[in-house]
Amino acid sequence: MNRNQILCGLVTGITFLVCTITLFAQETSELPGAQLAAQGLGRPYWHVFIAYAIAIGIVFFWVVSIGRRLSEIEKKIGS
Amino acid sequence: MSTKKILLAGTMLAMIGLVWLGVVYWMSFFWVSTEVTQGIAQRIFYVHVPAAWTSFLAFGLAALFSGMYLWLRDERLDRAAVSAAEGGMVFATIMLTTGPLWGKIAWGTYWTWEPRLTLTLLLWFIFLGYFLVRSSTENPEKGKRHAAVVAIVGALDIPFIHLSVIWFRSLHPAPVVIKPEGPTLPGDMLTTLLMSLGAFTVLFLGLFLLRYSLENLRSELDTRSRHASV
Amino acid sequence: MREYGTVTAVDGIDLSLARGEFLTIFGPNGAGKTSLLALLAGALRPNCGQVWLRGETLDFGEVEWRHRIGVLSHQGFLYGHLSAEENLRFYGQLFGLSDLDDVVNHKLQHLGLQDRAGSLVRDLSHGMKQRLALARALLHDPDIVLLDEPYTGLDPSAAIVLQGVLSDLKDGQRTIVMVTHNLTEGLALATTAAIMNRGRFVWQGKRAEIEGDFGQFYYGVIEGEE
Amino acid sequence: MRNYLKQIRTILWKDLLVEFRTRERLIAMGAFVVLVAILFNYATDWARVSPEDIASGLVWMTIMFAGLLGVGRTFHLEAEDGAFQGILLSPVPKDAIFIAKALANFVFLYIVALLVVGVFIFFFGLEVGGSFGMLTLVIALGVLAFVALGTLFTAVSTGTRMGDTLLPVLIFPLLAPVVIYGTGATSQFLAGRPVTEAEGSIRMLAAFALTAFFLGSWLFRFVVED
Repeated sequence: MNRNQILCGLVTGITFLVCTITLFAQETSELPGAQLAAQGLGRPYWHVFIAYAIAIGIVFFWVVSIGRRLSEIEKKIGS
Repeated sequence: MSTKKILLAGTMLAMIGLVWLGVVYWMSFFWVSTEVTQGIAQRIFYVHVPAAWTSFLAFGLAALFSGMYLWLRDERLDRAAVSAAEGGMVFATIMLTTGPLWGKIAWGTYWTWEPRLTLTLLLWFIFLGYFLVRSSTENPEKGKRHAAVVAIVGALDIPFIHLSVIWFRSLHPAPVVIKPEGPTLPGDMLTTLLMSLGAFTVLFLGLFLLRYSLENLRSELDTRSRHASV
Repeated sequence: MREYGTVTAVDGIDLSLARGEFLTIFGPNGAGKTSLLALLAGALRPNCGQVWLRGETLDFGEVEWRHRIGVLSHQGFLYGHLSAEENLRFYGQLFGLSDLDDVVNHKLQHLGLQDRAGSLVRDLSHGMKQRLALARALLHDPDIVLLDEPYTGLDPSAAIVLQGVLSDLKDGQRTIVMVTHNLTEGLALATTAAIMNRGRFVWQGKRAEIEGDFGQFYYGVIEGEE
Repeated sequence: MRNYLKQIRTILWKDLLVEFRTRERLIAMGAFVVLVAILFNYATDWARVSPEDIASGLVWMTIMFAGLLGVGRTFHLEAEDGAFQGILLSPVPKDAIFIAKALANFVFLYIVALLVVGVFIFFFGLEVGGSFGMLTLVIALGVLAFVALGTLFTAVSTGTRMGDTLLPVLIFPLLAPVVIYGTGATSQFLAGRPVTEAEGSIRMLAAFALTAFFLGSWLFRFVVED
């Protein structure tokens, strides 16, 4: 397995982790939900989830783009 | 240091950074306690602030390398500058997308002319110019020089932009900003924030090295094709 | 050496020029002739290598160097909206000439432009413009004259005038470097000649060494390279 | 030093002379300003906003766009017959060239900026009152900062494939302080506030203009080098 695959795998794993974590967290947050509503903050968890997903998504995008360019150039140099 | 070693170091750092980031994600969802006034939304802060810090670090490095490139004319400095600038764009984009999501909850609107948010947006555009200039000349060396000029002017312009956007704010008072980084940041929140700062920095450094070795390989390829054609 | 990205324009040329020498460099398009001239003029920064003058290295961008060099290209470097005299005065002031009026008048007379001194450059004929460009290039009486395809676009009579001025310049004191792909005009005044291809000198020799048909020789050298 | 100033004056004088002979840029910018003011009249509901409230912003945005229009042409005239190459080959330090070109731009743009103020006074009945002198000072400082960055980045964008379309992307983010402090001070004048209240803005504008000028004259050499 080469470096790029490992990096991509890691990022995908973490993204997956984040998704499940957030879904679970969403479940367990039922309890303080009433409190939050009292603060008039709407449903902030979705915003948190989206923010975290965007952050990891953009990093993912960069990693993949570097990886792709690297393997392309390594192929050219190898040949 | 040879390109191979840099590539290896970059891969290692990037992997450490990614795993570390995973730990930070876990911490900020399960471990850290919820902030009282802002509730759960405040957790966005653990990606927003480190992203801002990393993008400033990256843009600063890009300007520094650009200045040194104009002075010493070493191609490696230009490669480092463009790698750092790309990282800066990536993390500034994270900062600019997570900021409004937080703002929607904390302030009620997606966009406010919050000084640091505005500054980052303008920086983002300055470095957009950096990349446009770089790629739009016939003579690549000229593009590199022009881009370096953009980066330097941008860096030295930042204090002025910063002061002016703050001043503008004082002129038109906006809704009260709840400052989450107030002096009374509880211990576990501080730990999470510091962990996150570390994760983002290491991740950036690793990817920066990877990006840098990419530029190295590219120029190696260029040299090779040049020798082949002569 | 000078590289443009992936292209090496000028590569490993060792050139020493003596006083009074008239060197003509021939070569096909894209051989790096113009880049070489720009390096000599100090308009292009070498990636590596140096320019020496009388035992001193010249740093890139050194202002003093420009006092000693005159450049004439197929572009005139003239302002269309200024008159002939104004153009000369403008450049004269940039060069910091002290007796500006005399020099300008003398140059205008020398090149037969005194009648047109007051007319705008855009109204001059091409030949007139080229004469004025020559006056501009020689205004500060440079030691070293660099000519980049000076015959391009000239009609025969203007070419004769140019030829005359150039032979006046060849007074044994000045060093002249001309770059051209026109074989007959290039060879007419040269004391030395060189053939350039792909950034290198592929042949270099005295004018006297050239025997027989230079054209045939030239194509032979270039084709031998391919 | 005397020579340096003389060279700046020579280039500046040449630019002004050529401009006043052709009047291309001034006419284009002036027409732009008046036409923009006419369109603003129809783009704004004057029953709901009073001119004083938004005039300072409109004045500054008009100056910015007119400036963009004018500054983009800085090197077009030079490029005509390779004349800029002629200046680069003459013994003039690069920073002197930059200062001269920026000052020439300053003259044109300042004239246009004053025209902007005049047009707004005439069309929208603005009351400038006693602070007119200070207003011209603020505009002068803003225009100075604009031409410093504008001249530098026009030199950058002229050499690119994108040309003038690149210019706003490059300079508008950098000019945010000029717009913010400029509008701030102007709206204080228009509101009839005492001049001392705008002092901070004026200081910041002056500091910014100075920094921009210094940066431009230092970095220009890296931009025009081939």
